Amino acid sequence: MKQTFNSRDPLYLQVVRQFKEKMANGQYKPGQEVPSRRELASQLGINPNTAQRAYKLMEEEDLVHTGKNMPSKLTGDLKKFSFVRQELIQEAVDQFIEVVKSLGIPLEEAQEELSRRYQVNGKASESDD
Amino acid sequence: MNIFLKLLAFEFNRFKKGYLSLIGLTFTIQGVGLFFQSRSYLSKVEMLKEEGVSTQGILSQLGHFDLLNYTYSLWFVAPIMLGIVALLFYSVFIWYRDWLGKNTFIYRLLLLPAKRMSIYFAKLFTIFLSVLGLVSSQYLFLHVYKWLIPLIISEEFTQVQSIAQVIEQGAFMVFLFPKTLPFFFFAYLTGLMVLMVLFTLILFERSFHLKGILLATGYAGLSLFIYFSPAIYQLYTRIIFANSETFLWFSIMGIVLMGLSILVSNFLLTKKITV
Amino acid sequence: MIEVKQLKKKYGKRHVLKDISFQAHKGEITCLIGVNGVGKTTILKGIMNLTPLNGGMVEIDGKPLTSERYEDITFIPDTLTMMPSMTVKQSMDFMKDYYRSWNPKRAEDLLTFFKIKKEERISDLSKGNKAKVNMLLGLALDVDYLLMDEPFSGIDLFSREQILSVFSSHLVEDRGVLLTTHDLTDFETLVDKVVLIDDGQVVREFYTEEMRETEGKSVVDVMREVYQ
Amino acid sequence: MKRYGLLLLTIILFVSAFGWHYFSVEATHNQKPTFSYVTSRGNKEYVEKLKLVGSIYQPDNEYNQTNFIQKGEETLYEEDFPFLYQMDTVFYAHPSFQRLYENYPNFVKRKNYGNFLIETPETIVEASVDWEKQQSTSTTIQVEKFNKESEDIKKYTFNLPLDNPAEYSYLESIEVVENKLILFLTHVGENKWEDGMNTTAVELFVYQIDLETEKIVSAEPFLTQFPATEFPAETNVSALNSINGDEDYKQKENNLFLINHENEGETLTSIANYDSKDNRHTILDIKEEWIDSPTQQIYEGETLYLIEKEEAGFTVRVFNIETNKLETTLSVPLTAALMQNFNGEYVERGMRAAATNDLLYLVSTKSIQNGEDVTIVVVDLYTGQTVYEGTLEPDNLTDEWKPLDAEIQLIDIEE
Repeated sequence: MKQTFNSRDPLYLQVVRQFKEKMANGQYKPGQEVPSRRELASQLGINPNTAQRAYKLMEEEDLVHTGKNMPSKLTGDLKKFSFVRQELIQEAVDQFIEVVKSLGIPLEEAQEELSRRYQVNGKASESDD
Repeated sequence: MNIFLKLLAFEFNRFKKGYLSLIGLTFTIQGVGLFFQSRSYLSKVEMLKEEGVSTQGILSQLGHFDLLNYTYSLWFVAPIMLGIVALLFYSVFIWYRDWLGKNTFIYRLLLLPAKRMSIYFAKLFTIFLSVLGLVSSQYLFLHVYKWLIPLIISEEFTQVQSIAQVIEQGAFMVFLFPKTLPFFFFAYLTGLMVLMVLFTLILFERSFHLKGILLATGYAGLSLFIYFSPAIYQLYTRIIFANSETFLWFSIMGIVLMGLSILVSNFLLTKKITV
Repeated sequence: MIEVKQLKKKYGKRHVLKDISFQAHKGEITCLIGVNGVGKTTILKGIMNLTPLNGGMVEIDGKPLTSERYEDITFIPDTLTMMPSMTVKQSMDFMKDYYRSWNPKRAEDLLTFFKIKKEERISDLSKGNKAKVNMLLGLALDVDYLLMDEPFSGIDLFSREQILSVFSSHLVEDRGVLLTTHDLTDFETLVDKVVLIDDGQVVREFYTEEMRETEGKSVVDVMREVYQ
Repeated sequence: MKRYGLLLLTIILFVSAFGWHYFSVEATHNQKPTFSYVTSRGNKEYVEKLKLVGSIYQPDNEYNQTNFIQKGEETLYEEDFPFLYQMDTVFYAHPSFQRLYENYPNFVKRKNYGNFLIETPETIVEASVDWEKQQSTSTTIQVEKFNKESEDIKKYTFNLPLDNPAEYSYLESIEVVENKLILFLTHVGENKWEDGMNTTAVELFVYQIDLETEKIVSAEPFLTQFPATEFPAETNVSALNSINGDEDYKQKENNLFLINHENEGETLTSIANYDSKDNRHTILDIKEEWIDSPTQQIYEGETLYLIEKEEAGFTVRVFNIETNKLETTLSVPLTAALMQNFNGEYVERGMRAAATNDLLYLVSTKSIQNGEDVTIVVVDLYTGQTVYEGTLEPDNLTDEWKPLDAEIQLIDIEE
């Protein structure tokens, strides 16, 4: 499960983002055990300190809980999950809007194109798998 | 201490092939030589007998065939020379082999968690013990030859000699076995001292390379001067020392040089060595 | 903490190291970067007292480094320093013999990890496997600090991947790693700290994540700035 | 452990081989030789004073000199330091010096190599030429007198005036008789001839100095170069006692000098005697042919023995120094085969001779290396009869130690 990272952005933020994406798309279930930071580091090919830092941030955001002598677990709080999902959607939409607006494309055209492309893209990715 | 012993055993076993083959070669060459020499002696005896020469006459012409005379033949001396040359060569090679090639083993040695002088002493005593081992085996071989000769040569043409006599009068032997025990210690410790100075010279070269050769030359000169300073003093003033005093002075100078070489080598190994 | 203070080194009249000071911490991977011939290897050798320095000081956890402390810190040179006639097992036995900090269990783990046969002679090993055995001999020591000189130079891609994975594994866990390299490809994500060296001096010393966070630059970006 | 195997084996080998060797060496070295002989009646008799300088075992090896001195029933055995001697003879002190050094280190320590030391019952006197103060008109002599009992050292400087200019002077011999110091000095100068030829001029002078008054009592020429020729000639003067390696420091009534005068390829050898008591010197009436063939010269008291090697035996001339007359000529016939044993590479190394108690001992020094026995001939000087002729066989021989340091006995001397 090698991931490619953008070498200009902090790695730990990229790791957190990957986590959030998996929570949002359902790859990670609430309360699920997550790899230890060392496992994560070797899975991702990153420095264990970076993995540690990513976990720390997620703990601060209450996404991950770590008990004493216990493996870390994702939060069981579904609200958190939907919040993360919401956050990602908003982020994506915001980005989309920003680009579309800067190109001066009207909302209707953008909506139309979006729904057309979304379906085509979805089919294409299905056939890819 | 523990690491020193391990390293000593390690270095000694590294030289195992060379060491054992030197012992083997000595015995082989000397043994084969004894066989050939005695055969040619016997054939000469046969020839003279056929000519009707009496035993006395043969003896006055050919002399006896005995161990003492045999020690003067090239067959006997050559392996000893070979041993000396080989050990001298190995005294230098024992250092350079660790720098040679891609797998510079000297890294490994210098990174051992112990005083670096352990490496120095391990190499030093490897050479020293090899010398002692070779000389000791030569002593045993002399006994073997002494036992062999009467089996080849009939009694009238040979004579029984003691090993001590052969050592006292035979070629080279007095250098390997100095006459008395104090001189044995004196001679072998002097040899050890020379080896220590040689090692220091090598370490100079290994530390400073080209400049090191100059420094090594300087150190060699200094060592010679220190060692022979009582003698130089004697020559200059024409003052004579009693023999015990001469002995003492050479011993003191030897100890001074050993100490100096240890100090300098330690300094070079811990502060100046370059890999 | 390995603390290097004002190291100086001359070869003849050439000042290879003018003033090198940096720190490498336990639990971090610190990378000395510089173009070839800049004196990275000399710094590591200088720390381990394998080459005389013309000035400066090296302290390990606040104390000067003596040869007895080679149980706490070890150096993995860029070549395997065992005799070619030895087998892998003999090399391991040699280490076991002289180091109290030799960890036999970890050594076995590493053998499995690298997929190396104990019985093979060093002279018969491939280049990559030699590099792996070299790593193994250093990594199997329970030392606090590991110095590595160009651990990826001149080895094939697959071996490189295997060795790379060492750094994110438990094998270097909690230890301080100080390594040199001139090429950071594949490796950027693994490094905690970078010390850039040019013209015998430390030009930049930074944590990679901080650099990304505050200036939005990758290590390669910084290198480009420095060396161009 | 396995890895230490070869190492341990080597150490064991070394300890046992060297132990074996030196244990047997040391054991034998403790058996010091005694000089005695057993008569045919079975009585063991000690030679009152027999002195053999040099080892009778290794005659051709000058590095292995060993002195055996017999005094009464006690044997003094002076061991050499051959190892040092092998390194360089300069660093090797002669046993006689060694003995003085050990007894009187306060005085003998730091003595110059080559200076003369003479021992009397009460004192040791040292004399040397001060080379730096040498002038063409005088020679300076430094003298030190050491009192054995009080350990006082007294120093003197004497300026000896020269009749003929000399370039340098050296001491031939010194003597101390009562409180008089007798110095034998050779002055070497140069004769310049009209045709531009230079020849060395050698003069031997005898000086008597009273050490109490510190005055030069007499200065007499003993010998001047003779005959004065137009060609370069060389004269060597040497004290006979030093030729024979005499290191027994006693007062001598006679001082003998061997003079070799070489001129135009011809050698003239003569022996001169100086009587220190009477301050009188004589060229002894010794015929040249007695000393120009291989001879051994030894002297005891008033008697000089000139021992000449013949093809079949020895001719021993007994010369009385006091009367300056040849007393007797003894003929010691020996077989040619036996005589061969007395031929060494050099005459003085081929044999040793000693005279004591009217017995003359002639000991061969050559044979042992050829595996033969040491030949000894004992001559009765009264009757001229050979009382013993045979081999010198060391006693209590073990197979290990035949020719080295075993006990020596002169056995079965017929009377």
